[in-house]
Amino acid sequence: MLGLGLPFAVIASTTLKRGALMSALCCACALVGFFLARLLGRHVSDTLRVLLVSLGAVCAVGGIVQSGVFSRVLIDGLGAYVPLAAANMILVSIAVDRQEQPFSAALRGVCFSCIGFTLAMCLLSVIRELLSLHTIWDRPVQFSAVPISGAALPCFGFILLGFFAAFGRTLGRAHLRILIRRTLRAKREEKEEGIG
Amino acid sequence: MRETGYKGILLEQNKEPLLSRGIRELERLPVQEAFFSEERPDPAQLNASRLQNIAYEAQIIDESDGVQLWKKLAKASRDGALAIVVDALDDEPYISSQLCIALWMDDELEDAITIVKDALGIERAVVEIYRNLTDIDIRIPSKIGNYRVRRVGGTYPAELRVRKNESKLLIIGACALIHLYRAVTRCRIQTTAFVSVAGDCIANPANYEIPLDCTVAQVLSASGLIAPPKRIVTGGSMTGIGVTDPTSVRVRPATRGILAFAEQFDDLGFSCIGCGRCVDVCPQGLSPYFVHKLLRAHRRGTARRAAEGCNCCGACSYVCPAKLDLSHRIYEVAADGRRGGEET
Amino acid sequence: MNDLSAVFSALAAGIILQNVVLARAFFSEDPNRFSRTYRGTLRLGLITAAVAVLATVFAVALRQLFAQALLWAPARWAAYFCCVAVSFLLLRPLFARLLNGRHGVSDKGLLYAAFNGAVYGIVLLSMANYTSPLLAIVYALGCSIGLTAAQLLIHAGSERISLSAVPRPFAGLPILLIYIGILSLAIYGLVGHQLPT
Amino acid sequence: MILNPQSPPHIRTRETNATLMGDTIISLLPLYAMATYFYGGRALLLGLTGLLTALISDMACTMIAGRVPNLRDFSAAVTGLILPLLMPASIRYSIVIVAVIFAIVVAKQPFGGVGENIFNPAAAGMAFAIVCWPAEVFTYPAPFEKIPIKLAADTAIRTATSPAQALALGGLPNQTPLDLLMGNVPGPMGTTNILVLLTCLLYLTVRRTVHGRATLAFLAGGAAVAVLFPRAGGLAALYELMSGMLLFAAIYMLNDPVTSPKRSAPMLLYSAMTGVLSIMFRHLGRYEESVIFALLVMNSTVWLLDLWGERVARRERRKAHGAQTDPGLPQETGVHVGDPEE
Repeated sequence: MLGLGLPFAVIASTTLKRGALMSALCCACALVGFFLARLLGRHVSDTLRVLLVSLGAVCAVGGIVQSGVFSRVLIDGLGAYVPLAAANMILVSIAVDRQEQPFSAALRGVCFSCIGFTLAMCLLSVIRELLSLHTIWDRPVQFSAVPISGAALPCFGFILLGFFAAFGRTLGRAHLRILIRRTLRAKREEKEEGIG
Repeated sequence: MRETGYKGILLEQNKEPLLSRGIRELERLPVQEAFFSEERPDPAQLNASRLQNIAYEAQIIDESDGVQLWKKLAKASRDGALAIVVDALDDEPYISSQLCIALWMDDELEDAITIVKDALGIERAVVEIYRNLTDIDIRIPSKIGNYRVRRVGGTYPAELRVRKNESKLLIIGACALIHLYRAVTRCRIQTTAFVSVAGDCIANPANYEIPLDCTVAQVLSASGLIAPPKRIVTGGSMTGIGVTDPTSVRVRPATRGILAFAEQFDDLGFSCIGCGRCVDVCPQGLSPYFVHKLLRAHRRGTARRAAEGCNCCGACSYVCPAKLDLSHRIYEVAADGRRGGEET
Repeated sequence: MNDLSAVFSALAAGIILQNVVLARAFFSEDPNRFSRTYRGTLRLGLITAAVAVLATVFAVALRQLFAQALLWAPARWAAYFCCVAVSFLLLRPLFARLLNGRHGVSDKGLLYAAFNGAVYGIVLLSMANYTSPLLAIVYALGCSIGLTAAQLLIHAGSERISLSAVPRPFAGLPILLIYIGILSLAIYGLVGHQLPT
Repeated sequence: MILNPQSPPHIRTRETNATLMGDTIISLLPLYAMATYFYGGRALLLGLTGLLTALISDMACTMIAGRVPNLRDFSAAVTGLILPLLMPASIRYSIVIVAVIFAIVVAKQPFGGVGENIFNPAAAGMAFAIVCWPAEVFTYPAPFEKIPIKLAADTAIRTATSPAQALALGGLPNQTPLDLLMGNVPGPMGTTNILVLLTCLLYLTVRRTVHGRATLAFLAGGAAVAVLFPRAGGLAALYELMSGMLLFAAIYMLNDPVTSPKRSAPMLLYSAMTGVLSIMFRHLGRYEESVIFALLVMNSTVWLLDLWGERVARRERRKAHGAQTDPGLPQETGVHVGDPEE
């Protein structure tokens, strides 16, 4: 659930297509930034590293957009949010903050962050698209309730994200509780066996 | 717009059945008199040190602040007090023993004031009595003997508002003056306290003269209970102390009242809705709401600063519609802050 | 007169619309981590504004110079980004003197606050929305003021939230997101413009 | 006999939260009566829908949070009753339900429930409804139009232009001010009866549930803008103040104890600013009614205003009895609640 607080992505991802595009761009940027940061290593100061990593990510996004992997219409619809997906502090911190770890562990961390982020964005954009337009991936869906046009607004995205985060936290805590209980029981049984 | 203007609350005084009769004695708790000397001094010949001596011998304690009377007299003669203020304010509901003395024992009170005045050589004397809109039918004289009565109106708490520069005033409670009068004229030691016994459990609410050291339970049973009390209070209804075991709490010289209520405050489970009434009434211009919020978030440091100056009058707790225990907690924090301030 | 009103409307649009509606104001998971006092927040906001305006000036200059160049369209994002980076580096010594160590603002906090997606977004939007150089700069100024105001409001909100008994799953980021959501709903309703996306 | 320990004071007012909220509910009843008089039983049914939704969702949220629902707490009922009054009588039930759920589940309970919410729940719910379904929310039936309880797709309801809409279109309403006073105009079903509203305000002020002066400051702020920048000549300012949900919001939502400043000076500033904003954005904004949004925006500044009030009070307190205060603490630190030293 890392990287949930990404306002630009939230604002832009009103439909599943856009959400997927945004998360793809963000993931690409995070990976590019990560490799760049690794490459730079300890040779430059912290500030400069952040600047260079962001610049690299922006260039990468520019390249991806120019390469024509994604449809032009979609990119233009997102407008200014495309470069913003590359240059924001959360992606940079995902990329830069793993300097101390060994390479493989750091890469795994970055990948998990990206996957979590993509999942969250997709879930968010599916719900918003379903509520506001009654479509998923531009295909109409039979849905009896009234369309809530406000779901396309950024504010709704934030609120939804807030509830997601709370829900995620509850799940995480429940999981933790189960783990703790299991460990405790295992310990107790061990002790009893020892006594027996 | 001023944010710290004096506000306070207008309280239903509930003094009526107590004030329509004079000070009485309980039949089952007779007063035992005791004397410290056989020879009676001549009231006209008293000087300051002799008066202090008498007050010391008679073990008189001022009921308005719990200080020994001789110390107050000594301080006044040392500082050269300008005026005597007889404290008969009684701004808390139910409590009326000082007022009762001012109304029913006015001759003795007048003589007592004269004695103190002559002995210390103080020019002026005034009797302060509190009254507000809710008890207009109590007739308060404009003079007690030769001494002017100053009527203090307005809201509770009145004490703070009228006492601006205490250092040049000699403030004596009316009950202590009566005890002093008895000591001077009959060499009597203070063996009693004037206590208002009231509340909705009491059969005969009145101001009683009660021997010291009897327990609250004795007083209550002697004055007659019409219902088993759920809450018993010694002291004023706003600032008094709740009694948990009435058989172990005893009447002290500074005990002003014993109140017994049949009704228990239930915890209604309300939380603060921020109505701001506590802010409206706080006489010190504090914001109990703010302090409450800070305290609940465990920010004691900031709360201490926000609570400084609390005098625990209880007005905020009184008005709180959520029935939160504000004044107690805020006073605690403020006292904490004062201690911290002294240390540094 | 017309120009003046255009300038003012650009300023107002910048202040209100582009910031709080889009909630550009929070650019990290915890705005509180940059500064813990109102004065510090205000100062950081001013710094952000300075960087944004200076970067817009550079960007406008770049656009005037190279708008006809062949590679301008694909390279413009990177170019604008360089503007932000350069203006941040230029102004950094000044900021460091202004609040280093004080108001609980660390060096990293300064970096994250003065150089971030919000500033970059301001530059991008003012470039995209206005062709006139003056209007673009004024718009950036408006955006920065709005950003500072929004930061203050969000700081106040998070402080107020920290004093109330928020249910545990919501404590911290989720409740702040909901707060920002409702706030941006309110401002959106107040201004009521169609959202540029 | 051992009694429970009690801390002073030992007497309390009879008033409780329930009394406060109950007063508000009582004063809402005449508005429902008037709405029923104008639009028939559907108005009552809408109110009932709102009330039930609010109570059920509030209770559900409280239980999910692991607390015991307090049956004496009427605040959810107030929210549920206020919201339908802001809507036209011909609104669909589902919109009322969604708005109430938004109010309780998003704007109130996540912040901690009663007394902790930053935004007025009713205002938030209404804002959501306006943003999502502006057409439905701002289409008003003509007064005395009997609206069937259940709306079919082909039910034709005679609609009319409300004074606020007329003003938004740049003209003057074709009703006389007397009509507006009596409530005989199209509009949100509970907010058109100016006379009844003023009576409710009087009742609530006498019961000290609301501060009448805050409402007055609101109206003064609004009137100032309306007079300085009239949208349509002569009586426009008067119409501005009497149209739409302005007065209703100024009584029931502005004075919401939870979300308004506590001291009097910040309260007056808050009210006046809300008035100014709501009239100003009637002119500039997209919707004909902006008081709801103005209120929400101002709600977010309440904490700043409160801090400012505390700071002023503290300075005055120190001036008044300077000797009692301890000199060891710098004055400035009193304001920053989030001091790092904590």
